[in-house]
Amino acid sequence: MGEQERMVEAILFASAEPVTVAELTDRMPHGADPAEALVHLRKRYEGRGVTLVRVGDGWAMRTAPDLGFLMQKEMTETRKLSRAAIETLAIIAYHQPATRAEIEEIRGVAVSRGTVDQLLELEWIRLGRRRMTPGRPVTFVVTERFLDHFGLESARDLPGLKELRAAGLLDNRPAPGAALPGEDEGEEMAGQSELFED
Amino acid sequence: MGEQERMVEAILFASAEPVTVAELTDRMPHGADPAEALVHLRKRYEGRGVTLVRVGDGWAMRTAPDLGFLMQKEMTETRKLSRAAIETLAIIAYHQPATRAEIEEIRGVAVSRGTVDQLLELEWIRLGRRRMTPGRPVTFVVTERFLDHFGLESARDLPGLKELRAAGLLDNRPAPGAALPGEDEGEEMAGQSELFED
Amino acid sequence: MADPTPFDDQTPSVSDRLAAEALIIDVDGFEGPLDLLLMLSRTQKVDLRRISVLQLAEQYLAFVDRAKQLRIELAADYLVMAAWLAFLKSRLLLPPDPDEEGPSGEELAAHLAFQLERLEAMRDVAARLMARDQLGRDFFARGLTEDVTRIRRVHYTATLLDLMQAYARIRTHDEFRPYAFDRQHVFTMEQALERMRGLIGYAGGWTDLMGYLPDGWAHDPVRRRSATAATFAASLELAKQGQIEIRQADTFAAITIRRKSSDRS
Repeated sequence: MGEQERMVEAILFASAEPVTVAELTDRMPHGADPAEALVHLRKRYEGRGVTLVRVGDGWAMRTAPDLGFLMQKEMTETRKLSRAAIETLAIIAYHQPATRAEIEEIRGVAVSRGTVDQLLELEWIRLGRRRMTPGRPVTFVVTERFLDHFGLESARDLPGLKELRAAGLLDNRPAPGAALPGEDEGEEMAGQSELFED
Repeated sequence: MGEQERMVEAILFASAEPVTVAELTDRMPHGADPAEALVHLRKRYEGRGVTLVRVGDGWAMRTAPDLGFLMQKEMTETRKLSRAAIETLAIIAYHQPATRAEIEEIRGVAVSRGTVDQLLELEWIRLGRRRMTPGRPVTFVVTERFLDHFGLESARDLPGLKELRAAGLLDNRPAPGAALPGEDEGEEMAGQSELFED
Repeated sequence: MADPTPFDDQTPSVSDRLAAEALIIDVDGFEGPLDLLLMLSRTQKVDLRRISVLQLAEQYLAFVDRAKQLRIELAADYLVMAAWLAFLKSRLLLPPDPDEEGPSGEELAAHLAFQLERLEAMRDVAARLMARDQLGRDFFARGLTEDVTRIRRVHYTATLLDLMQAYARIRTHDEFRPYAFDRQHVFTMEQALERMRGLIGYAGGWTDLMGYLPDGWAHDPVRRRSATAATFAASLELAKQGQIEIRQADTFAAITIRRKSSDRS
């Protein structure tokens, strides 16, 4: 086993959070190539009790999911998410960046502040860039912690994403008549929320 | 890799504390033999970035001792020397050996203990001989390290006032009507000190 | 809820009625009108793309009617949706009016079907997401983490130029700056204060302020102006500090000062 592979192994092993290649390079001696070591290491841990997984830009060691039953003791009690929170999370993940108005349009109901706060608190979502439309609404995007929690390499790996996209269900389809050609998005959103909110 | 070895690996990885064989037996499916799995696992991790070690009655995974340096992150911060420090240093360099009272007289303000300590710590100044005057005050002189840092062969190489002026560093108000061309330097200097030192 | 009054033109079976009541009791469980519509659409048991929006609108309106009969208060947004669906229904039933602007009933219906399909799709993927293996439930991170110790080292720097500039600054006893204006004929208030503090003790009674001008500053008009201003400003400062008293008999008369007697301070 190469020295660099040992180093990467030790660093990833010691950390509960994913570590990026840049961070690895930073911590390893000058001239090290953690990317290559990661490839070897990943192979080495295939099929083991602990595996090397990719999370967004980072890498992390995680126990194999099929052994979860052994970990009663380590299980962390997670607050049960409300249906509203789960749906809001899914909408943000699949439509990101998503504004509150977009979430409300899809669910057909107002999003309560608590729901968004809960997701922010879990650090599963965070604020993205503001949308360049009138009112410059904030957008929400999912975080690396979200990816880590659900064992996703990237948001592109969300289950069913491709099918949804192919079916046009991720399109931002304006309500007919709500937006006349040339009208901007902000007004369009307003038109839609009129429909379902009062 | 045996199923039992995988299980032991996952449990030890996820556990915050060393785990005893009895505990492993408890947590693993009925009839498992963790002791044997531990032997295999220990061998597998030999020479790796992580090792299986015995801690008291239990077993734990630890990063290899020789890789401890990876768990430290050295951060070097480059900071400019404070104005007080650089001025104090300049006075010592130009007037050495200089007592604290002399430094204060030239700067016109008290020299804080921290400033002198910082310069001593940097090893840019050191204590010289005591001045043979009442109170026998200590004096400060610049060090080899100081000369090294500033690329000087000796403190005598420091540019004099004349050169500072030539370099535009002592750009002192050619007062309209005051300094007539041809006035001799000595007088001019005297004039200056009258004007600017009080 | 006692009378088995028929709510539609046909008498519902007992099971229908129970189902309807269950639906109504459940109203709190709905996440808004769109959610309710989605639930109602399931009874049609068809692909959402082929759903009959007209039929759905009727189901929804019937639901709202039943809720009214059972005196269940519906949130306003359910009523807004009912009004909109009634409008949609009329558009779908009546032949299109060529003069009327705006989207056709079909377009509106298609969009509603799209919204329902999208909501269902999001429900579906949300469920799939939650069914995934989750960190801390199915797979786990390292239990005993080793923190990275951060060793902070501060490296101080200064260049020879810094050193020389610092020295030049001190030698000129002022902030080193490439540009400096002439201050040769300026007597500062600080200088005046210094001077007056020293002299005020010796002056007994009222003394002319002009007597405090420093030697050599009383004749040259430029110097005199600066020194006078500084001395006057300094006297105000001293008066403010309660050390002296100032007096001027008349406009443009001489200003006189004297030390404030200590028993009054």
